[in-house]
Amino acid sequence: MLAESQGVERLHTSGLLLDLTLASDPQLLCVVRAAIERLTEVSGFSPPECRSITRAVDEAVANVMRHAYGSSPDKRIDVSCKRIAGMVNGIQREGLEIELLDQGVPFDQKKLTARSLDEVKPGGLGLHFIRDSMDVMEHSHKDGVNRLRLVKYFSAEGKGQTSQGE
Amino acid sequence: MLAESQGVERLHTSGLLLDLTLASDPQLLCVVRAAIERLTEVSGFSPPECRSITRAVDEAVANVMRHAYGSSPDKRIDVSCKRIAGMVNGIQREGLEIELLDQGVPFDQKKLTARSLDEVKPGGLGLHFIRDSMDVMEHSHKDGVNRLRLVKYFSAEGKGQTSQGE
Amino acid sequence: MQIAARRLDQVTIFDITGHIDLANSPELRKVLLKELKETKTPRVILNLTGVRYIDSSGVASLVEGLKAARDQGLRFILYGLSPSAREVLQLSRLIKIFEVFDNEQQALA
Amino acid sequence: MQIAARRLDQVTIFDITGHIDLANSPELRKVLLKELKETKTPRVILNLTGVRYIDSSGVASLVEGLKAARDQGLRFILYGLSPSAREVLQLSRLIKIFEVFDNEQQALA
Ligand SMILES: Nc1ncnc2c1ncn2[C@@H]1O[C@H](COP(=O)(O)OP(=O)(O)O)[C@@H](O)[C@H]1O
Ligand SMILES: Nc1ncnc2c1ncn2[C@@H]1O[C@H](COP(=O)(O)OP(=O)(O)O)[C@@H](O)[C@H]1O
Repeated sequence: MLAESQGVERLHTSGLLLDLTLASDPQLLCVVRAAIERLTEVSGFSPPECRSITRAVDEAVANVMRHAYGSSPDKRIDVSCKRIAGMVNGIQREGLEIELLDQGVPFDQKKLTARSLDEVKPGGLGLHFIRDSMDVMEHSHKDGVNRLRLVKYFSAEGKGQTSQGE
Repeated sequence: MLAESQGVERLHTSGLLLDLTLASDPQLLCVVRAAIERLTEVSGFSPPECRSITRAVDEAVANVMRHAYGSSPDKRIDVSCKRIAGMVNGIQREGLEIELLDQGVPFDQKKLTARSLDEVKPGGLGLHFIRDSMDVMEHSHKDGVNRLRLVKYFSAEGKGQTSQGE
Repeated sequence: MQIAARRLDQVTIFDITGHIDLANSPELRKVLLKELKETKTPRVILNLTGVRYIDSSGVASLVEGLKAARDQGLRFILYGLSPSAREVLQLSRLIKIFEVFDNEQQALA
Repeated sequence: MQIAARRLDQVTIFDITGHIDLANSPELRKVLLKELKETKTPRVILNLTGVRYIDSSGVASLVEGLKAARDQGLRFILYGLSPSAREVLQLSRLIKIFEVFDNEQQALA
């Protein structure tokens, strides 16, 4: 389901598509969802893919608000969306890359092993949703900036896919 | 309907709320509308006000795409949204300020006198819609950057209005 | 935006869905003018029930459709306007230029 | 998000509308737990027909509601799930934990 950067060769990113910068206020999550939902639609993803990419970005932004910024509502979050294309595991693919940037508490890599779903308890679902939705999920931290890179490729039949396919 | 900066005293702007940066591709207009529609909703404007602010921003961004950038789809447009508060004509008001920035052909001030609506013909409606929707509409040009500043105040009964009222 | 034509006996109905904005109003204009040329019914109806938003360029395309219909002596009718679509025609003072009805039944009457 | 309670004879129905996300899931949790305390009917139904989106924090609030209902020996039923709401319960493997129905009639049956 999730290829955590393994086998992902150098991808070519397009120029500007859409960047959002927002305050870390949960009231703005619906704004982010609305924008990402439309962006995925015009990009040519299927309705379930649009919903699932939107969910992943929503959960990732909510995590930054809660965990990286400890729920302070006036910190800065950047969401940068680009079209990408290139060879992935020897296959020519196109997709949408969404990067989240924040200057909050660095991500604890140990937390990346999301909890088991067998137990019925509230919380700890966000990372599951993100992994499940996206083809690539990469965290990095540099110069005080946390970066979460999410990629969703177009499926072989997808609009954005080149003819080279699978 | 439109107070073109007359009597507008110095306003205090909030920090970051929401900034959008997008390519000048008309396909992205629906993304801008979706984001502005939600932002105006969570800001506390009434449904007709939300629709009309959304329409104004959509028309203003479409004008930048067509006129400032001559329909090249890969130029940069910035849409910056802030909460503002301050004294306007001696009355304490709060509102939403939306600034559009582009690096295209400067706006021809003569065009600001929008055409008469008495004639039934296509085109020339966008500026009407913007003026009609917003309380302030100001164009400026500096260092190769065109800036369109739009402001909508909350109505006296509005959620965002301070108790000081009219 | 999608357009589909239903050609009935005395009337042609165009079912339009999606937002009409700068991204697709040129296409709407093209399709409308082409379809109108082929229209032999005295009445043309645009079903806008599925259209939540129309921008100024979309209004311009509708005006062009209206003009082309009039040139051919056809009635050009709109129905199913969303609040936003109605507002945009009111703002542009075109609401009285178009024949506007609430629903298909009234538009067909 | 809005919540309204309909207290019928044997069942209490909570009509919820709007998106459920981090901005309001704490409120949903609070209202649900408070309302459940006052609930004397053996069955509690959440009408989610007007809810287009639920995030993981909203799912957490629903789980808390379910637990509170179970503690009181009440049945806790959901109906009217949007595609996105259904997906989120499936992804979190909670769809089988909740009693889920398509509409009010089935939820009441
Ligand atoms: N952006 C982030 N910055 C710092 N820590 C994070 C971030 N996102 C997630 N985490 C950590 O990973 C854990 C699991 O996250 P998640 O699956 O979204 O569940 P939840 O947020 O409900 O705890 C969090 O509790 C937190 O410790
Ligand atoms: N952002 C802009 N940059 C340069 N010129 C503009 C811009 N917006 C509007 N104009 C000028 O003002 C005129 C009227 O604009 P508008 O009322 O939106 O109608 P239309 O775009 O259909 O012509 C345009 O034709 C154009 O000459």
